Amino acid sequence: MTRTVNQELTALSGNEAVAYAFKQARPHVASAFPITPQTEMMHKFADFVANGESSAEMILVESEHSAMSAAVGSAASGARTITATSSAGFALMWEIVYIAASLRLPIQMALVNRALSGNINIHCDHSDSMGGRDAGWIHHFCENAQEAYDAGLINFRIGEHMDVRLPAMVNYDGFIISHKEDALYMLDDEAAYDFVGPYKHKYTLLDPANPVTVGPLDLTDYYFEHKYSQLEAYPRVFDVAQEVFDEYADLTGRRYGFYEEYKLDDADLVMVILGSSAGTAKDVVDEYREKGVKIGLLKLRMFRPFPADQLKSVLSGRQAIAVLDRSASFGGWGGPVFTEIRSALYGTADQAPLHNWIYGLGGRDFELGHAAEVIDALQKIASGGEVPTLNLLGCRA
Amino acid sequence: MALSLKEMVKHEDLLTGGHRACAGCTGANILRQIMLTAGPNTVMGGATGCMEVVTTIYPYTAWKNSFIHSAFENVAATISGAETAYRSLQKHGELPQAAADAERMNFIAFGGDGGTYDIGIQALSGAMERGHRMVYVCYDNGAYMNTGIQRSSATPFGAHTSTAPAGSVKQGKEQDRKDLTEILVAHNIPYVAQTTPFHWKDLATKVEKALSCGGPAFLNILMPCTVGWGFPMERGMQIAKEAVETNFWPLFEVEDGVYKINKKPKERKPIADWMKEQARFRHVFKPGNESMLEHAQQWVDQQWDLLLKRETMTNM
Amino acid sequence: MAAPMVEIRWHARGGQGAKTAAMFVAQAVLAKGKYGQGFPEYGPERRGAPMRGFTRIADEPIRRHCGVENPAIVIVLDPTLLDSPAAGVTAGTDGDTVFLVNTSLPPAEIREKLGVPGAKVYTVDATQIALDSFGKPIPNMPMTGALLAATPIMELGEMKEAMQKKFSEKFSQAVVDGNLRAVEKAFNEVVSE
Amino acid sequence: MSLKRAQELPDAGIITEAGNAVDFKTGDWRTYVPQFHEENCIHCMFCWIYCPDSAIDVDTSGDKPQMKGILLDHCKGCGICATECPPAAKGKAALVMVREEK
Repeated sequence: MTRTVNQELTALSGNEAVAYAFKQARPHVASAFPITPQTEMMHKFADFVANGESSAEMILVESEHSAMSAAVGSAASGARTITATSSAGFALMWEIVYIAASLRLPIQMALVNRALSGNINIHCDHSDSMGGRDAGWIHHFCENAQEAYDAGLINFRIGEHMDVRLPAMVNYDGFIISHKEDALYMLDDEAAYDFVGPYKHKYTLLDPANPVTVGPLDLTDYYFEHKYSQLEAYPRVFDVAQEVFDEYADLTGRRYGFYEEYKLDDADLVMVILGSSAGTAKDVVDEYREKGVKIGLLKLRMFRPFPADQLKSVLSGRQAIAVLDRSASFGGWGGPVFTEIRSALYGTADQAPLHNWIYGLGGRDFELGHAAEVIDALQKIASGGEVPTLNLLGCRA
Repeated sequence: MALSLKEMVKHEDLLTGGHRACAGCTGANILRQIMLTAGPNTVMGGATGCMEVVTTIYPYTAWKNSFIHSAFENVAATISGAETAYRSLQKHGELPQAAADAERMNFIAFGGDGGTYDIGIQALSGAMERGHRMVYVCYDNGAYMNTGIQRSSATPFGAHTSTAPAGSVKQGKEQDRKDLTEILVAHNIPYVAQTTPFHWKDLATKVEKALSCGGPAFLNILMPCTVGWGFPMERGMQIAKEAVETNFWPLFEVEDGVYKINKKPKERKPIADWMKEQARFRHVFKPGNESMLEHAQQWVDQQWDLLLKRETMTNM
Repeated sequence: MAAPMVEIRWHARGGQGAKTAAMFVAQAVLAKGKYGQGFPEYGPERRGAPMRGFTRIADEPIRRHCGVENPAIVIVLDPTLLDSPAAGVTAGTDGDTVFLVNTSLPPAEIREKLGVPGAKVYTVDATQIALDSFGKPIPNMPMTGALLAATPIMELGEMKEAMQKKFSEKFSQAVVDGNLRAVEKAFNEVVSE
Repeated sequence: MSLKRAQELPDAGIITEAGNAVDFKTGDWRTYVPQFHEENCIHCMFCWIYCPDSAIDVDTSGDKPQMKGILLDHCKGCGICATECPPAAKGKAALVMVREEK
């Protein structure tokens, strides 16, 4: 059933859009520490609190480590809890990022993607998110402010679902999305909250009638079993997320999935990419389509849990596949998206050659020409030409 | 406030037996005493350390009230999150019934000197400055006992530890202790105090004052460690008593910036009396190390004089 | 058929409001049912340093997120930037690029200064207009008025309405009125030859 | 205690049975055990307040609490109770540490 909701086209930066989504979910507690380019998200959220548009209590901590720690304390106390960070801030949180997931606390975080030092760089790449990819959070990547806003709302529903109970992050590219004024549709506050729904906790520190011990010493006899039950939660994310995506599509007309297929049906050549660069690449795909090149694009939206089974079928039967990574795995064999996809496709009968391009580190612009360069290489691979498996894109080397 | 043992004994023991602390652990007793005063409407947070470990070995918990541990350096931040959640849920009318009915919910964070003086000081300082209604309790046993008696910034001068051992060239810890209590006083929070488990009445009074001061409070509680300090396991409370009698660990409190020394020994015992009971100071008494003992005494005297001056100054 | 996307590059010094203007225009065009993107180029530079902002306007949702390489319109908020090689005012431009410069000089002189023979050049003394209208030498809003003369992305009235909406929350009506006057004045006074 | 399977456990390693450590017996850690000499006891409750293991059995039903003895399930035999027993100072100890025969 399609419901009609007020949706007005408006222009906001990605940070503002996510602040709206977070506000509309009516969190009880927000904890944060400033770091570029996340900062303006919390500025906007703090404005909401200062103006009475949000009744959240803010914890303005002295570090990101404490931001995540306070979020853990808050969420374990049965409060809907949000936070946000970028880059080094995420790295400083890292220890507690694992704990939040292990304790099954559905904290919501905006991770405004920025390169990790050193040298220090404030611009976008995905090394922060990718560094924490095994910590147990849901990683939702966004192409633009619209997707960041939508994912900001959707993540509450997925993460807080009783079958899931996992923290979730909305990833959007630092500056490129976070600071760009962009057109998007938003739900009105009421419709957004109706969609997200009230927070339900599974246990809380704040019930003296039912006291709990959270985070005990867990040794060789039980730790593994607890990890088992955590591992069990991730496949369930797909079912829950699909339901939520469908409901959101009914509500807004915007349909999401674990990935987006762009001109992929008959594509021989495929570019796999995530984040804002996907939009830029689509313009180039169109240009090549006009020239008759059967190129398509797969934009990965959910990197954790990784939709391996789904990708296996959608990427089969192609002639050549390019995987673009906006982060490097130092000493590893290819970027994290590449190794993940290659591993997912291993053993499929008609697996196309997979090549990796590392691009955009430290905010290096992903230009239209870079996408063209990749498509040219794919054509070469498909016609039997030699192209290295691992490549850098847009680097003077 | 129940200040007689006759009354206190009627309170429920919220830290049960069956925890895995060492025989003679004064730390477990400190937590037990705190909970006798705090009562069941308490959210307790523990920093990684001996007391967190021994009270919550899965699938057992010695806590009858709610307890959370997440990491080593962050207990102050974690409990500040719980306290904020409480305020928010209360404001929104969404507290569980038992919490809504409670006259007061208490928020207590505890850590050893490792988790407090050292790795946890940033989160502690932040939480105190933000003004959460919470009590931070440091059980100070003067070394990282949980990981094997490594030196901390709370380790007294001269003490042998596994990372600052007494050897043929070096003679234990070469620095004096950090004065954490004073650092907390500098946060201008409503209540800061030092006590020991031997002084049960003093401890209970201070816990209640800390819980009811309406803002952040800090308690530094000396915790003689039979293993780390090297004294017989039945002697823990006596060692705590003598720490006060020698002025190594004065009992005092600072209420809204005003100092009050709760016990002024009539005759000040030499620090050597206290040190010689503990194996960690054994080498200090060897010939040739006389100057160490002298320094230890000087330091205690100097600290005590400073405390007296602070008391005078803030009561003028 | 949809009109081609318009890409605008703004040149200014930090503090002159190019970021605000670039983002404002992107927002204002929504009223016309168009899509806009507005973004500054972020760097460590602070007040006074040359900086650039970008605006994209299109009839369809804008997907690309790369920098603007070949602007259709270059707007210069500070005439001293014309002489600054670091500012790169003519970078990526071609014969079709339109220049809109805040200056008291006539277009012909600016064209010569820029070394862009044949290019369409508009000039307006936006700083003076700003001083006259609201007493501060902030040329960004007058330049958005002048922009409408250089490219018909929307009507002047529509822009004024958008401006009223955007700035009335943050600023007093007197300040907003001053800016509205400046926008109108710049729109009327901008010259191309 | 037999070890449970993953599916039988609450999520996230949460312990929902508050205070269940009481089921864990630490009494067998002892070498010495406090022997209670009731005739010397003044029921001052010092042993109770100082015990690290909540192992002093007290009857609080009456007007004045009565020391009843040692809870041997948890007593680790540290001897703090005997050390802090005030009558001991007068040579009439209510608690005396003795070697435990097991």
